[in-house]
This record gives sequence, structure tokens and C-alpha cells, in this order.
Amino acid sequence: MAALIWISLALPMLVAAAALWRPRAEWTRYSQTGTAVIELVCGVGLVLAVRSGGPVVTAGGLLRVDALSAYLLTVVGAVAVTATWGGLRPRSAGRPPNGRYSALICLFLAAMCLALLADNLGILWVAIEGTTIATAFLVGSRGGRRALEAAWKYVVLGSVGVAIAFLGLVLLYAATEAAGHPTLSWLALSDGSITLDPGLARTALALAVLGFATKAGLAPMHSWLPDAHSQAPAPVSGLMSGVLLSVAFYAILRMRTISDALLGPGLMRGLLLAGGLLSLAVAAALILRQRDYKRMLAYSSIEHMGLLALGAAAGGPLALAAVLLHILGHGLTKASMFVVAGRVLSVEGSSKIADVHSLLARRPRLGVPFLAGMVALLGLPPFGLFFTELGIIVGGWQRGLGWPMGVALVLLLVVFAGLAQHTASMTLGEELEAPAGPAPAKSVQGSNVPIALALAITAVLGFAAWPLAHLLADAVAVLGGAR
Amino acid sequence: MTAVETGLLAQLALATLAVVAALVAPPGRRSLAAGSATVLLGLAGAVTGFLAMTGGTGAIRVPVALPLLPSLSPLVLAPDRLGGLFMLVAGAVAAVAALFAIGYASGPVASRTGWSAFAVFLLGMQLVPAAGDVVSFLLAWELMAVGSAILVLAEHRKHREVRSAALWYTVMTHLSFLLLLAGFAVLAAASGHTDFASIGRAGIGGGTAGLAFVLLSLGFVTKAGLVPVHVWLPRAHPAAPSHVSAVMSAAMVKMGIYGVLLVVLRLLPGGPGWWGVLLLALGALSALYGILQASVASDLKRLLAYSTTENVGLIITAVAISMLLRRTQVTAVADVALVAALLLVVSHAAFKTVLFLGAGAVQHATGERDLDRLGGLSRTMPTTSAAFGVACLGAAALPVTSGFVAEWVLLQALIHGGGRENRLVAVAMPITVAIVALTAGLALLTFVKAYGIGFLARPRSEGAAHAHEVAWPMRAAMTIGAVAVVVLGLAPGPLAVTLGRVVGAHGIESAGLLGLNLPAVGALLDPIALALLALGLAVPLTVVAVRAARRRPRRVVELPWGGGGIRVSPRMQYTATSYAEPLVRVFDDALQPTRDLEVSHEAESRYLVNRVQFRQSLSDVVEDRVYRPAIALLARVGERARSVQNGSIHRYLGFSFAALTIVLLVVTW
Amino acid sequence: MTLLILVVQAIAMVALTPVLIGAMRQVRSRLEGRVGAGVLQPWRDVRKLLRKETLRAEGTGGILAAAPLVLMASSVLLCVLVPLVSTRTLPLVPDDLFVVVSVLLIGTVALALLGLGAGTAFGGMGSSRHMTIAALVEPTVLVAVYALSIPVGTSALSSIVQARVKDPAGLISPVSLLAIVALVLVVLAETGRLPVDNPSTHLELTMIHEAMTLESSGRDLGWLELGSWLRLTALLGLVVNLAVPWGVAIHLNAGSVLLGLVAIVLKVVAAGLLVAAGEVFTAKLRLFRVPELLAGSFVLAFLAVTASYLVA
Amino acid sequence: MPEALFSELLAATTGLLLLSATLQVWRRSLTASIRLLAVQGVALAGLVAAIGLHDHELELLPVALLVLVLKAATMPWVLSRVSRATGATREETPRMNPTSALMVVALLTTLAYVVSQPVVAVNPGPASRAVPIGVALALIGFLVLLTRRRALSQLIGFVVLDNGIAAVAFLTAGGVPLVVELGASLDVLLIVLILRVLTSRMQLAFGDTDLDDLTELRD
Repeated sequence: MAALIWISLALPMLVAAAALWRPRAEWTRYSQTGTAVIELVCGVGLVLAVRSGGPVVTAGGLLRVDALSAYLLTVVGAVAVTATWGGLRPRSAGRPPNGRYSALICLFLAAMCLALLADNLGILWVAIEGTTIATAFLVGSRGGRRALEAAWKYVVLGSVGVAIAFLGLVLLYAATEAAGHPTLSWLALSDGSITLDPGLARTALALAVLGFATKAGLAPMHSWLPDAHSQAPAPVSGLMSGVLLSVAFYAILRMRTISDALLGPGLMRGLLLAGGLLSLAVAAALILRQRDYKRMLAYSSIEHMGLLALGAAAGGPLALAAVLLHILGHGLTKASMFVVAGRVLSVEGSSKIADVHSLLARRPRLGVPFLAGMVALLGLPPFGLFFTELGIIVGGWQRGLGWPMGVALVLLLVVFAGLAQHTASMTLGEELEAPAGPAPAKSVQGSNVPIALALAITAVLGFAAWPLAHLLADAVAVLGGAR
Repeated sequence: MTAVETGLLAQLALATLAVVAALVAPPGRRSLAAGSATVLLGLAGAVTGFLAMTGGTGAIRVPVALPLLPSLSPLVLAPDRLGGLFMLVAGAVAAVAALFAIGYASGPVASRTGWSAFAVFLLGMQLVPAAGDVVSFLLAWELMAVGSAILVLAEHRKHREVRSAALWYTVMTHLSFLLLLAGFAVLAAASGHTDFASIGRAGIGGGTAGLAFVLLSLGFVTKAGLVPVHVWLPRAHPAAPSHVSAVMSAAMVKMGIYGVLLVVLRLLPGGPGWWGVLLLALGALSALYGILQASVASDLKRLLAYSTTENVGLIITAVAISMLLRRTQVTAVADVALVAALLLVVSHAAFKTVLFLGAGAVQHATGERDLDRLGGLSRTMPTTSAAFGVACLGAAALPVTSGFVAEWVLLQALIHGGGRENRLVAVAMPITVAIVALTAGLALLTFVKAYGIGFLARPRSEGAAHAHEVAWPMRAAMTIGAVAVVVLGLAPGPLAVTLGRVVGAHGIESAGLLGLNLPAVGALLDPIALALLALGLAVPLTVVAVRAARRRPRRVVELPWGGGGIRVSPRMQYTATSYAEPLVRVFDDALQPTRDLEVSHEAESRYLVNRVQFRQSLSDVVEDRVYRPAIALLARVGERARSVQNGSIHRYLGFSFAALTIVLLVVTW
Repeated sequence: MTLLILVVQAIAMVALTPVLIGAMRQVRSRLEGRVGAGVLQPWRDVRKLLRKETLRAEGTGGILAAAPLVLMASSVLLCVLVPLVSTRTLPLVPDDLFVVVSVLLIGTVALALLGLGAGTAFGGMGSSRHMTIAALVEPTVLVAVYALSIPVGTSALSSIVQARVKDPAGLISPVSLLAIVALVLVVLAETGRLPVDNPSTHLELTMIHEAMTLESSGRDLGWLELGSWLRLTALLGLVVNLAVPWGVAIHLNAGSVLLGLVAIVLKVVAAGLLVAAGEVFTAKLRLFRVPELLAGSFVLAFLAVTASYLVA
Repeated sequence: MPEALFSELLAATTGLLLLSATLQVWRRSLTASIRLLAVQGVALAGLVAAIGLHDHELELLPVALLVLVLKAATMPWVLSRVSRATGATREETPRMNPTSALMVVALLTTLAYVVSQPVVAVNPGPASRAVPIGVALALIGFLVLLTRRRALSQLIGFVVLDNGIAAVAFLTAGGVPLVVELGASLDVLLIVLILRVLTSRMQLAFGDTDLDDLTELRD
């Protein structure tokens, strides 16, 4: 089973190397999708392995797969398949294959896998910094001043933020060394076998969470997110919003477990509550009068990360399970939404909300998925996000976070109003006399199958997800479940 | 498997069937296929509801990923008697509306999406009262909301206002959902369970219960369309296709009532007095405000929408009265009030369905919805006119209709509830009586206007002049509804007794010719006997009149007298607007109309008036005074907030730095 | 037996009504210094109208034919239901206050629809004003009788009257006085007497009732007139029986019933004459001052209720 | 190595770190602050070597070498390439004038002392007593990031921040595990290279490397 770990790590790098070696080869078009599929397969395989035989450990304990990481690996695979397949442009689109682009995406995937599979927090940090490196040029790949600006802000803000996390890890290591056995292994830290100096541990963990919050897009460290998401190519935005944030959030979840084990729930609860509510507030305030629909989607990501933070702050089996399921649902939906948004941009030629109207009437192939995805993002049934938001709120209330949850509900209403208003103005409305330019051919558009699949999965998630239930339960147990 | 379980599964199956039919049937046959499937869906709901209402039991459990975790129970569908009643109402209304839609649906409503959404909407609505736990309740609730929202914006291509209507509707619906979510979360947190039975057993009290009650009742009355959270109603109902607005107004709104009853009877029974006062205030205010707005409205469907607010207000008033009386140990009268509430629910469902369907038929036949452009339809559309007329009698609470019975029971409860024992009740009762009476009076005017202006007199527009009677399914649907209005009004006894059983009320008896006897308040109502007596007097008169008419028939003259043999021009008639003018003046303060008068004089002398222009527009006061400012404020906040992301990387780094310093200081302190 | 009494009562009222109206007109004209047409003139008018040819304008519906009959029937039913001669009621059809009011309203609605049916300017105008007043009157009626019903604990008019016969002390209690005054005012409004409406005007802009019946002629008009007069009789009868309930037959024997019959006739006529005399000295209110009057009467009724809690 | 010498060395190296950083805030010349960066690298390497010799952890010596190569040679070289490529040699108008910036440096240093109390408390010793300097260095790096307009200055600020964190790492626990150390250094190097590429692209796109031009993306 350890083989799967190595495959999921090594194979993307090999593909990347090959793609860089032959950047113009026709197969590179499909290389990233293929890699994504393999990641998905590895994820499922590891899930089964973990379900049957417990955590899989290799590389002398540096790499370790438990239920949580296996589940998230699967999520990464699934979302990556959606994003890359949806971003696939067939030959007839007339674009030359771009091996460097594919290679970077493969490296990006590899970095995320490493982050998920590493048991050593240091390596986790290295991997997350690695995602910044891999995506830097992807964000800038559209060229032009705006893309450049986005890339610069992304790299500077991201690496500075993550540097803070490194400071935290350093202090944590110092604490362990002071305690007698220096280690950065999450397992050792979270099973409560070591007792650290609380003062130092507090500082260390707080800094680490603050740093990772940057990549997780939690306010007030979120500033890079709207720019990067709105400028990156659609599949990349999808990947970043769909899983990169979640991977960073995964790091926060690990930190939270350690902190709860060492210091009790107070510290993390405070930090996550502040971050979550602040993120919701920022999202609500900036969605209200948003002009640009890709930025709108980016802020909705901030909103969802805020929800996740609230769920993590609440803790407890219900909220945590809801958080994990929410990661999957949000990833799939947001990835497809960014793909659709990219197509809208390519046919409408503008990312301004004001310039796009009556999509349902004029471009049903774009309008219908856009509307459906929005309904999913707004957390309405039958989509799974309905259940997970419900679980987070109820779970939070059960854990005594009544007032924060109440505030969150108010902010959610504002977010809903804003998103609904913008969506209505984009999709609804009468057909114009002139059918606004030549309707783009399906071939240029790319297929709706991945989007339909992703949304369908999100839809059945709430009802038919009981195969997942036990996996989720295990993952919650990994996170220290009831604690 | 019990009958109820079969019924529930049948509804799921039929809904699926309807969706499939909508998707696969060829456009020509789609309405018939999907329509008949939805009719069956509604009937299934009605039957299941009846079974559950008369004591049938059964439960269906659906496992869900999250609920498999210990702290949430699986989705449970287990209607109790009360739920059964509401399922019955919803199903019956749905069936009639669907039958109507077979003939009515056209354009986007008849599309695949339209019919599928309709089926989903109906399914969700019929499952709300079946839900046995929080999650399934909210799930059904949101299915209902999503389905109805899609239908509300069905016409979005043609009419611009539909978009804003849909927006208002979705946002208000979401507000109600979030309130419910919060309220249920409070209950779940307090009781540790999410199924209603356990929550009810938990016996939550004190501040927690109060908080939950406020949140839940606000959420439910938002859906029920009470003032001040009614604003979506007068927008969504005109925007939606008529069969949809019929279901929304006659059945969906009732789910809000069901929710309130669920809270005060099952989840948090025996709450403190201020609960009743709160509900009473909301209900009475809504009744008065709603009927006032309705009486001055000239858009037929807007008028009906506001009258829904009024009726719901009356229902909530009845519920609140029963709560108050139960606290003051006048339980017998409290039971009567509760039964009155349920009677109001049933009768409103009956006549409001017909009214909205009638409005739809009129719109279908004339293309007009504005009363000021209608008229003379009683000759061109006899069936519609008759059905609409009967329903108007019901809405005006005149004998012998269901509306009269319901209001009679309510008034009986009111005048017998009073007493010196409890100061609160002693003050509340007369005020309530007065408000209910004024409401009834204005309702009378409203529906005399609706029928008299819309169906009598002369056509006021081309469309009205060339109206034609509608297709048979629509006629059939309206007739069924009208018959129901009369039958329920003639034979209230059995119905009231059943309703009494539903809420475990005592002292509700059937007497005389299917009449209704309330020994608790020493009052008896036997509509059939009354009708017989009236006939006994009317028949001889009619005979005399008819014989006279045969001896000397009326001579038809070209011109009406009209104060001097005037020429006939429809424009000389009173319109709905002018009809309500005196009322607008009387209630100037409450309605706050905006008038402007332009007088332009002749050039020669300013004593010679050239032309006088008078404009008057009525808008919803609550909307102008509460919602508009709030929206404007939000918009301003949004504008301000945009400066947070002003693009300067230094500012962004500043955020991070500030966060870093704050966290460092906090954790090391 | 009871039915018989009620039928007798109805017939008596139908027979009495024109005379009553005649008497009232006569009193007015005498007080105004005119000779007057004589007490029996209304009788002749109705008879003449019922014989005359009836016209119907083109494009008007059957409502013009139906409404008069409905009004007439409802008024007669009113005479049957209201406890005038005796306090005996049919077992299945008690003279419940709300039923009585609703029967009254049926007539009101019939008139209003009639006004709209013709599709002329004046009909609509009258109908609109008529309904506005009716709507504003309703709270007063209910609250006033509510006040009277509190001591008795039922909404059956007969029981109220009976109770008031039984204890005359209650008659002059503030409760009953306030309530009665309120009732008188609403009866005047509901039956279109001064100061709300001038029954003898034909100046279109001021009229309410007349405007609605403007399109009716012949027997239609006859039924309408008789019907609306009957409403006046019945309501006056009700009020006087509530105010001075003496003479109402409580036991079922010919003597008391006869006495009751005579008593009610005398009382109604007396009340009518009072009203007529009063009308001579009052001017018609502007339409938009009428709500103030009704508000006043409502306040009286409401005070009556509160008084009944405080005093009685 | 005797304690006295060790603490001498510590004082010297850390003092040099702080001094160079302060000078970087002071001076407007970019070339100068790049040289100061090299000095910082040397000081850091010296620090590592000293700790390694003192704690007899010989595997720290190759690390010291790595630090020397990376922070004292490679990065300054890269940055000077940048400054030559973009012709940016001076920070004409910093967003905060040097005087107040120096005041802020003083503040940040005190803040650093305050917040690193827990670290000092855990294992008192000459090394950990020097930790505040590392933290101060990191904060100063942040300050440079915040107050300088030129892209290059932000590069410098980032490197200073990183130096600070590295200093903290070595002072507290003689550095993180080697594999992490390698990964981290590699990451930092790559980030710097990426930023370098972006800077030259910026030069091409804007004809300038003033970060105030980067305000097209906004709400």
C-alpha cells in the first residue's frame, strides 16, 4: 500500500519532467487530467487501505496516511479531475499544447499530495510553500500587467505569511527540544505523550495557524486571494479555490488537534472564531457591491473558508464531519464554477458582472450550469452544502457557540442576498434581438460533462453519502473527535 | 408497511414520475402527462394526510451521511394528526391547482423545468408536515422554497419586475430559513436531540425556550407572510403563474402556520404569556394592514396576496388567543379558538385557491390583471364568474360559506374568552374583537370591489371585451374549489369535530343538520337550517317575481339612465381605484399615498384652467419605511468596504503585520 | 308554534314598514311646515312600482334583477331572526348576533353589487360610499352588542333581551346606555338616514343609497325600496327591544304574544317618529366627516365594553 | 569552545545582524542594502558555526556552509543582478521616511523582547537570550516590506525576514531537522528567483518597478 503513496508523489513529478522535456507534444494537453485521475485512484486506494488496515506509514515515518489524509487526497483527486477536465480544450480550439503549463499543474498536485501525506510538520510546511512556488507562474501565465500584479501579490503575501508559519514551527521544535525529545512529527505531538511548555507552545501554535491561515484564505490574511483567483486561468483558479485552500486548512486542522491535545481547546477556538467571523464579514461586505464575477467567486471561497473555520472552532463529531464533507462539496462546486466562469469570460470577453446578462436565454449551455452551481454554493438543497452548513451551525450551537453562530447566520444572509442579486442580474432576463456574437461551438467550449458530474456528486452527497460516513467518522476521530 | 407509509412512498414515486413525465413527454402532450401525474401527487398527499389526520401512523427513515453520526438522527418522515391535516390541505390544493395547470400552463411554465419544479415544489410542501425531525423538516422546507422560487421567476424573460420579485422572494425565504435553522439549533443544543418527539419530551423552558420561540416563530411567520415580513408576498404572487400563486398562497403559506402550531403545541407547549401577546400583536396587525392594502389594491393578484396576509393574520390571532386563554384556565374556550384557527386554515385554503385560479383564468382570457381594465366578465365567462363570486363570498365571510363558519367560531371564542380574572385578556379581547370586525368589514368591501369591478358592469378594455370562457380543466378546477367552499360552509359539524380531534380539543360537537354546536360557549350554528329558512322566505318571493317577469318581461333600453340618459362609455364607470378612494382618504395616515396635482392654466387668464392632472400612487409603507433604508444602508456599507481591497500590496502586508503583532501580544500576555 | 310566531312577526313587520315610513315622512313634512303626502303614500308607491313596467339598459347583467330579490329576502329573514315580538327562537336557528349581522350584510352586498352592475358613474359612486360606511360600521355593531352580551355570556340576541327584561336595573347602567347610543348611531348609518345619508335627496353628488338604485325601475325598484325600509324597521325594533325591552313575549301564550306584537309596533313607530323629528334638526354630514361620527360611536361601544369589566 | 568566547561570538554575530538590518532601514541605496544582506549572511553563517562548535553538533558545520553559500553569496548576487537589470539602485521615496522608520525599529525591537519572553523562559542560556534579536530581525524585514516602494526592496525585506526566522531557529534549537532545513532553504531560494523573474517582467511591462503601479486589481 505504501506504493500508492510513492506513486501519488512521484508520478506527477515524472509527468511534469516529461512535459518539460517535450513541451509541444500533443499528449501534454491531457497530461494534467491523467495525473489528476491517478491521484484520485491513489486516494481511493489509500482510503480502502486505511479503512482495512489502519494508517499506512513509510519513509521512516516521514510519510503517513491516516483516514483524514486519505480522504483529503481523494478530494484533491476528484476536484483536480473536475478542474483539469473542465479546462481541457480540444485540438479544434486551436491552441498549441503548452507543456510548461501542464508540468506546473502536475507539480502543484504533487506539492499538495506531499502536504497531505507528510507526517512531519516541517515537510508539510515545505510542501505548502512549494504550492506557492508551483502556482506562482500559473497565476501569472495569462500574461499582461494584471496577471503580473496578481502573481506578485500572491507570491509576496503568500510566502511572507507562510514564513510566519515557519517561525511558529521553529518555536514548536524548540519547545519539543526543551522538553527532551525534539520532533516535528504530528503523531508524536498530538498523542499527548510529550508535555511542552505551555507559554512557548501557545506562541508557536498561534503563529503556525496564523501563517497557514494565509494560504487558507482566512481574513485578515486573505488579501492575495481575490486577485490571484480572478487572474489565474480557470482550471488553476478552480484548483486553488477548490483544494489549495482546503489543504492549507488541513494544516490548520492538524495544528488544532495538537493544540487541543497540549493546551485545551481555548486557544484554537478563539483564533478560529475570530478568523472565521472576520472572513464571513469581509466576504459579505465585499460581495454586496461586487463588480467582477470571478472576484465574486473568490470572495465566496473566503466565505466558505470562514464557515469551515467556524466548524473547526466548534469541534465535536458533528461539526468536524460537516467541515470535512463541506470541503469536498465546496471543492467540487467551486472548481466547476470557476471553469464555467472561465468559459463565460472567454465568450463574453469581460469579467464584469454588468457586461454579462440573460445567460439563460442567450447561452443556456453556460447559464444553466452557472445557475445550478450558484444554487449549490448558496447551500440550497438538494446539494450537499445544505447539509454541511446545517451540520456546522447545529454542531456549533451544541458546543455552546450560540452567539458566534447567530452572527454567522446574519452574515450568511447578507452573502446570500449579494450572490443571489449578482447571479440574477447575470443569468436572468430577456433574449436580445441580436444573439450577441456567434454562439461558440461546443468544441471550443469544452464539455459540460465534468461540471454535470461534479454537481451531481455534490447533489447526492447529502443523501447517498453514507458510504462516506464511516470514513468521515474515522477522520473525525483522527482530529480528536469529541475533544 | 402501514397505509401512511405507503402514501408517503407513493408521493415520492409520483413526484419522480411527474418529473420524468415532464422530461420525456413531447411538448404537445407534456402538460397533460406531467399535469395528471402532479394531480395524482396531490391526491396522494391528500389521502395520506387524511389517513394521518384520522389517526393513521407510520414512519419512513432515510439515512444521511452526516446524521449517521451519533448526534443526529436519520431523516424521519412521520406525520402526526396535525401534520396530516396540513398535508391534506396541501395535497388537495395541489391537486386542484395541477388540474387547472393542465389547461393553463403555457410558455416557460409548461417547459420541462417548469413542470419538474412544480412537482418538486409540491413534494417538498407535502412533506414538510410529514417531517419528524429537524433535518428532514428543513430539507423539505428548502425543497419547497427552491421549487417555488424557480416557478416565481419562470416568466423572467418577458417581465422585468419578475426578477426583483424573485430576488425579494428568495432573500426573504432564506431569511426565514436561517431563522428556523437558528431556532432549531437552539432546541437541538438544549435537548441534545434533533427529532421532534425527543425535543418535545425534553421540556425545555426559560430563556432558551424563549429564544427558540422568537427565532422559530419569526421564521415561520416570514413564510406565512405576516407584517412586517410580508413584503415578498405582494411581489411574488403577481409574478408567479396563477396556479403556482394559488398553491403558494393557499397551501405553502399554511406551512408557516403549521410551523407555529408545531412550536406552540408540540415542541414548546405551555409557554409564558408574552408568547401569546407577541403572536396576537403580529396577527392582529397583519390582519388589519393586509386587508387595508388589499382594499386599495387594483392589481387583482396583488389584492389577493394582501388578503392572504390578512387571513394568515386572523389565523395567528386565533392561535394566540387560544394560547392566552389556555394560560388563564379558560381551556374550553381556548379549544374553540384553536379549532377556529384550523377552520380558518381550511376555509382560506378553499376559497383562496379558487380566487387565484379565477384570477389566472381572467388573465388567461383577457390578458389583463388590473381591475381598472376589467369588467363585464360575468356574461362572457359565466363559470369563472360564478366560481369567483362564491369564493368572494367565502373571503368576505358571508353565509353560507366556509369563511363565515370559521369567522363565526373565532368571534364566539373571542366574546366568551373575556373575563375580569386576567387583566391582559380583559384588555386584549375587546380590541381583538374590534380589529377582527373592522377586518371583516374591509374584507367585505375588498371583495365586493374585486367581483363587482372585475366581473360586473361594462368591459373597461379591449381584452376584457373579447374575453372567452376558459378550457374545461380550468373550469373544472375552479368549480371543485367553489363547491368545496359551499359544502364546508353548509356542513361545518363533521369538519369541526375532526379538527377538534386533531388538536385534542374538547366540547366541539356536531348538532342538528350537520350543524356545529359549541356547548363551551353556548352557541349553535346550523347553516343548513338557516339556508332552509332563507329559502322558505325567498322561494315565494322568487315565484312572485318570476311570474311577474313572465307576465311582463323587462324592456331592454339602449342607454342606462345614469342621471339623465347619458351616453354609454366604459370610461365613465367607477374603477377599482376610484372605488377605494374614500377608504384611502379615511386611512390616509396608515396608507400614506403620494399624490400630486398639476393644474395648468390657460394663457389668457389663470382663472381658466386648461387641464388638471391628478396622480396618486400607493406603496407598501412597511417596505418604504423599513426595508428600503436597510437596503440603502447595506449598499453604503458595501461601497465603503470596497476600500479595504484597494489594491495596494503595502496595505495588504499591513493587514498581515497587524494580525501578527496582535496575535503575538495576545498569546504572550 | 315558534315558527308561527316568527312568521306572524315577519308579516306584521312587512305590513308595518310602509306605514312607518309614511308616518316618518309625514312628521318631517309637518315639522318642516309642509302638508305631506299622507301616511299611506309609501304603500301606494310600492304598489304602483310593483305594477309598473321594468326597464333594463343594454349590457347590464342579471344582477339588476337578482339583487332586489336578495335584498328583500335578506330583510325579511332579518325580521324573522331578530327578537321583536317574542324571545322565542327556532331550535336550530338561534338569533345569534353574528348570524343576524351577516344576514344584514348580505343585503348590503346585494345593494352594492347592484350599484356596480349598471356600469354607470353614479352607481359605482354610491356603492363605494355605501361599502365604505358599512365596513366602518361593523366594528361598532359587534363591540356594542359584545358589551351587552358580557353580562349574559352569550351572543344570542333573544337571551340578551330576555336578561334585560329580567333585570331592569341593568337598563340604565352606563354599559347599556353607551352601547345603545352607539347602536343607534350605527343603525342610522347602516339604513342611510341623516346625518349620514339623506333618504329624500336626489342630488346625485350627495346621495349614497339613491345612487345605487338609480338604474332600477318598476318592480325592481319596488323590491329595493321595501327591502331597505324593512331593514330600518328590523334594526329599529332590535334597538328598542334592547333599550326598553318591556312587553316582549317571553312565555308562549297568545296573550303575551299579542301584547308583544302591539308593544313592538308601538315602540318601533315611536322610535321612528323620534328619528324623523330628529332628522328635521340635523344636516347631512360631509362624506369624509362620517368616519368621525362612526369613530365616535365606536369609542362609545368600546367604553361600554371596558365599563362592563369595571362596573358591571 | 569556552562559554566566554561563545557568548562573545553570539554577541558579535547577532549584533551584526541587528546592525545590518537597522542600516538597511536607514540607507536608501539598494546596492548598499544588498551588501548589508551579504554581511547578514556571513553573520548568520558565523552564528551557526559558533553554535555548532559550542554544542559539538558537527552536522551544523555543513549547514553553516550552506547558509554561507546561500545567504551570503547566492542571494546577494541574484539581487544585485536584479538591481542591475532594473537599474533600480536607490529607494527614492520610501513610504516612511528613515527617521520615523528608525523609531519604529526601536519599537519593534522592544516588541520582539516582549514577545520572545516565553522562549527565553524555557531554556535560559546565552543562545536563547539572543532569540529576541532574531525576532526583531524578522519584524524589521516585515517593516522593510511595508515601507519600501521598489520591488527589489521587497525582495530584500523578504530575505531579511527569512534571515530573522533562521536566526531564531538556530538560536533556539540549533536549527530544525536537516531535511526540513534543506527544503526550507530551497523554497526560499526558489521564491527569491521567482520574485526576480517577476521583477524583470515588471520592468518590461511597466517600464518601472514601483509597486504603487500594482493597483489595477481592486474592488
